[in-house]
Amino acid sequence: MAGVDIKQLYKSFGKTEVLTGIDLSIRDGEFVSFLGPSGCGKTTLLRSIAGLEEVSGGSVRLGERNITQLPPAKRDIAMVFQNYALYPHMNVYKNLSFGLSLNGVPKVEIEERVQTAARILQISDLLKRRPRQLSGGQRQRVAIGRAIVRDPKLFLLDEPLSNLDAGLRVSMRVELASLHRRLGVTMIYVTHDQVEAMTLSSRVVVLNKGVVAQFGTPLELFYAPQNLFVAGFIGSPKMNMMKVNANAINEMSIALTSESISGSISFQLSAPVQQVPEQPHTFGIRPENVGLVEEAESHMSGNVELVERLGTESQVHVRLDSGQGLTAVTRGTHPVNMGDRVHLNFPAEHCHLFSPEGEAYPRKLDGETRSLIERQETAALCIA
Amino acid sequence: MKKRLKQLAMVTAVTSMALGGASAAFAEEVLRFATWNSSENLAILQEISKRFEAANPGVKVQVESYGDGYDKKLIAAFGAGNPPDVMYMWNYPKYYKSLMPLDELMARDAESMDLEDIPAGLINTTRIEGKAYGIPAGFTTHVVFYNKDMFEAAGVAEPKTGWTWSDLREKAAQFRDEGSKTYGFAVEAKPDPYDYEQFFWSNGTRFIAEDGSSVDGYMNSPEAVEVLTMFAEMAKNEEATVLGIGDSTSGSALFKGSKLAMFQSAMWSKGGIDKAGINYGVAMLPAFGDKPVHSSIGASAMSVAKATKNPELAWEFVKFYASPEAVKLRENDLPIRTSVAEEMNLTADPIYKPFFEMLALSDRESNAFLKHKNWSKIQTNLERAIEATMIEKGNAKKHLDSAVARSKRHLK
Amino acid sequence: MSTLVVQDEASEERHRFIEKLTPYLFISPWILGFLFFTLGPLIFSFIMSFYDWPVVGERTFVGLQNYEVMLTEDPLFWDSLWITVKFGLFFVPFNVILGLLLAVLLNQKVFGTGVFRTIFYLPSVISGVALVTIWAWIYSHEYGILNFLLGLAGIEGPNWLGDPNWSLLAIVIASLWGLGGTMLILLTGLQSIPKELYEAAKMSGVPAWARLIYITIPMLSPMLLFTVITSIISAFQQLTIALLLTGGGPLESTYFFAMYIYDNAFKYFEMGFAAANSWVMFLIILVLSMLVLKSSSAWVYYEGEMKNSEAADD
Amino acid sequence: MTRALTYGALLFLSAMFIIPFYWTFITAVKSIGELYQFPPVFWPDEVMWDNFVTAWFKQPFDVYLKNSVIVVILSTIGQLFSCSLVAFGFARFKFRGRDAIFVLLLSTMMIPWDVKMIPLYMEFNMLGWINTLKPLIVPAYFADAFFVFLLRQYIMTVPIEIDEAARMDGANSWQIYWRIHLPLMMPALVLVGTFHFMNAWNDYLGPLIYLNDQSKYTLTLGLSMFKGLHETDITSIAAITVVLCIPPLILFFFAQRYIMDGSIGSSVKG
Repeated sequence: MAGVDIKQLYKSFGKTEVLTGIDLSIRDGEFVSFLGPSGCGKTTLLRSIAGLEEVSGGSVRLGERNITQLPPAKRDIAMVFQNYALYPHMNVYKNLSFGLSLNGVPKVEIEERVQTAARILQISDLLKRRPRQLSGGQRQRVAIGRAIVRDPKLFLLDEPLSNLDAGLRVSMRVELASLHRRLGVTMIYVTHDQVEAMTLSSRVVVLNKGVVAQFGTPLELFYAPQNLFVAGFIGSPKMNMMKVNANAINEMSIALTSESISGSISFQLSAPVQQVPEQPHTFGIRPENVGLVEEAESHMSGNVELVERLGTESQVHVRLDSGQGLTAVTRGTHPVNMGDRVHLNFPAEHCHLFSPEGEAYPRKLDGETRSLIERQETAALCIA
Repeated sequence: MKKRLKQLAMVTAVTSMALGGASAAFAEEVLRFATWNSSENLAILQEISKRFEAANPGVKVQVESYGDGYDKKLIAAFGAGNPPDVMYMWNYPKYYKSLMPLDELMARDAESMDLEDIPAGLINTTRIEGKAYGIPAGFTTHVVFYNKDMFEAAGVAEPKTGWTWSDLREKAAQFRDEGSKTYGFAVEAKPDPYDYEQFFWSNGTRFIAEDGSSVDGYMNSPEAVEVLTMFAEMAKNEEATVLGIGDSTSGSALFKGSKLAMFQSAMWSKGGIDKAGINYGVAMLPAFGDKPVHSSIGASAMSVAKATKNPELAWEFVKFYASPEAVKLRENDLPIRTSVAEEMNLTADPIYKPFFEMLALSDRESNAFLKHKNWSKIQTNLERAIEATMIEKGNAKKHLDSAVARSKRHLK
Repeated sequence: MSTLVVQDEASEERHRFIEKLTPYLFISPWILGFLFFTLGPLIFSFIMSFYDWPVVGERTFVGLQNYEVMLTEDPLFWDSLWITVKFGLFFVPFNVILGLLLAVLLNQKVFGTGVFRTIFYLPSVISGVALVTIWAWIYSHEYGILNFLLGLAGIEGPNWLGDPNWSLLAIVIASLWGLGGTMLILLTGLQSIPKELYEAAKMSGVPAWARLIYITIPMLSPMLLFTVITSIISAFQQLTIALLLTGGGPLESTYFFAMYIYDNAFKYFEMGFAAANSWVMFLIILVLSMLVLKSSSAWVYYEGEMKNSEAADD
Repeated sequence: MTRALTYGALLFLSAMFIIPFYWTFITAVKSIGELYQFPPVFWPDEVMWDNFVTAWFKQPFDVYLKNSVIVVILSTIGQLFSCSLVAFGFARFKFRGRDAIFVLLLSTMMIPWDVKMIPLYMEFNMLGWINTLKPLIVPAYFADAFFVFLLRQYIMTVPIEIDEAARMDGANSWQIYWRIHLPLMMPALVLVGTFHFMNAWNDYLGPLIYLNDQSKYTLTLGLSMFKGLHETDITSIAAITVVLCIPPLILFFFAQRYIMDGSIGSSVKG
């Protein structure tokens, strides 16, 4: 087992730069997800770690070893492919044992390792079957089993659940998590599904256009996104954003004003800020934090365009007077209706503020949230 | 793979040793002899070669039969400088530069060979620019085979010596029966021009001027037009079926199937007709009115490659093929030696006699392909004209004129 | 397994060198074969094409004359080229489409498909000479079985091989008879299409023709590309059937370009001229195939294509 | 309904494809008399089985058979091995000049044989290979473009992840070829083997040009010997043709089952 250290990793295909200077340090035993939209470079990054792509620059270390130039097989890494890539002409046993036999592992040991892996994955009764005789979920297990038998230092999983139906996906998610706990090996998991990333990982790498947008625990990403991209990408429904003017009140708070905000919002910082530039800033607030209030208490008003009732909560889509759209989440039984005029309040403690460059100002979190994030952080460290 | 190649070489060697190559391995001299003959004819050649081997100990004759692929094989062999020592030959204009002129040797051995016994007309078929490049081993002239049973059944008088094309047409018309698809005669839409020229000769014209300078006025002369028109009319009036367009069935197949009362061909058809058990007679070619009739002579001649390593042996072999002993064995063509023909009583045999009678009449002309180096291309245009005339059943003049026009650029 | 020694620089170097060399090692059989058995003859024939090169006798350098005569003087060049193009326009689509239909038909789990497959492959097993003899009998104007059968239906059949209007079609049909090979190639391709695709489509009510167009053809496209290109090549090299069946006639209506080359080489013994012909043919097929190949990126779908930047992420 | 239609179509087409074979067969067993009957007889009164024996012994066909078998087997092995290697090289590697070389490879399919004939003959002559079976066997070990193209297309339908998985499993390129792709392309290989078998078995031009001595002749050459310049021995041609068809047909009947064996060729996802 070992951690992964990536330094200044570059990868380009011809003139297209896919990875531009990735720095990452993944701790031993951690479960890390690479999350991002299509084309962000997450699969390329994974394949670069696997050795399936030759990198254009930078280095990858696994534990003590610099593996940047090693062929895939020598890296001590196993990978589970999105389409499983099982060998169609071999039965499950052969699929599992192929790598071992190539590496000259004695027959007895192969048998033992295959049986162990099969037991863990509950596929012992499938060993004689060919891949085409297996269901999707079973193939998935075999693919994982093929990785397990090799007892690698690092597991790479490339969207392994995307070919399964919704129900199976949830149960496999649980199994993957328990597998990770059981094996205790470092795992890197590529996905575009934030729920998978948030539930499985101790930490998540959010990638955007070939750079790391943020690397942190799931709650950190949610409550303290470091930039506009992460703020917009994490969370569903998406965070509401609008342009505001920012004026420093003192070192620890900033007043947010705009033509459409009645009064101002006092944004609380968790660390002192020297200077606030004059350009327009971006103000963000998650839909679940928008309050529906009396006109007198409100920052903005608008008309309800659509109410989506989901049971425990309702998503209210509001067209603000400024013309901008905004989403608020209320309790499920809130009587608001389409066409109603509503008045909205943005509690200062839930506001996010981003500089003109899109960087987040460190916001002051309430104690409960802060301790939760810290606890997750500690848990992630503990794994190591 | 290397090992495999070695094994392969072994297998090949063993096979060749085991299968008739054995004598080759020990013989001092191997003479390669190429022929287009196959089946029975090939068997005859092999028999003659065996006798030659017997007469010349230490010599092995390798008879190479290429059948239909004769020209392809010869071209590859000559092109790469690896020709057989002795070969069947007819296309002298194309090959003569790589063949050995034989006049001096013939002069030297004239007596022992008894050259007088071989008709000059036969040797002339091998002459280019005055030099002879081959010795005939067998020959044939052209005749008309007729089905005696059919003639009798239809009550038609059998052909007589000195008959004409109008006699033939008159007879042929009486055999036509649509129901049983029977015809009196067959005309070729795609004849071999080599053989077809006999009709031009018999009607007093030829394909190309004697000196090879022009085809205009020859190929499209009124006499030529007359020949083509006649055949076209025969087709039109159903006196004859047309071979070579649309119907793959050969004349000999039809004749053997008793669908054809008369069939113009040569020695090469005789064997098959015999086998099919047809009761047939042979007549000379009919004449065009009172003009003298003339036949093409097809000779299988033997030539020696210039590049042969053993010219003397090759010449011996050629001579052997022209010897009475060998000539007698060749039952599928006609003996080149008058003495043999007489000895075998062929000149009196009613089946063979017409062939010799045709030979006697056919020494005035020589074939067009000996007269111009581009003849094979000019010939294509002629073939086209004949075919077009037979398809349209007329318009001979137009097509022949067009053939002449198209041939201009080859005559330069 | 998990105890790997850290590699030193030198062995890394060596490894990278071997990596670079590996592909060339894999293709080396062909490269060597090309050098030994193709390149030499090719260069030789190219040189030949600038000579008056009779099989026997003197060879004289004539520069571009062979090409000049071919392109400007000899009407047969353009005629035969046009006939070949006409033939290809019929042959290529029919060969591919019928081959595909047969393959689809025989890909079903119907009783006796093995026998049927063998039957359809039968003509491909019979050697050329016999095949042509058979077709000659089928097409025979008066004695042929085709016209006999047409006669039963009250149709007076044409003189297939004797009528210049029908002869080319007759050759096309006879050539299509050998589509067993195409069928087989496509059958192999069909085998590699996942059954689930069809099952899914069936469940969502996609009709059979749509399954053919939207699943079979795209999934089969690499094999279709192959058959299109090889059909073009065989259309241009079409010789045996016409040579033995019609000899190029009647009236040169089936005088293919390959026969033109053949005649120049084996009838007229003009090897230099034939070499020039061949080079022209070579270039024509090359350009055509390149066009098809270039267009293929638009319609051929490779499951196993190398991943590159566009495909790397999703 | 559709099933009946399918069967109907298959039966009709089968008739079209089987007639020639039937015709060849009855031609082979007809007596001379019936051979030339018009209209042709569809079933001879007397089946002359003897014709097969007669034709076979008219020439040393046992020798020809031996030669044909040597050529066909050795060259098929060569073709399968070399073509699969080369195809794998083109399908699974990116290397400098790959596309250009591949185009070159394709273009070699387009060279008319007429032009190559004489130079090749000269080359084999220089090597001393004329009148041996080598010109018919050795080139097969250097990969035919047609088959390379065919196999490459086939390999390219296999997802690249399979290779990558094997690479992660520790397989080198040779092992990926030998242990993964060779078994996976088995149906296509059988196809190539079948095609090449037919080609080599029915090849006429090659043997004609390169072989001189009858003891080296192959079956097709023997077959063509029945066709002379003026006369053709139809019965013997038909008889030998029928005999010649049998080995490839048997081979094919078994091969096609293998080609159709979906358990091997099936894709990865499927």
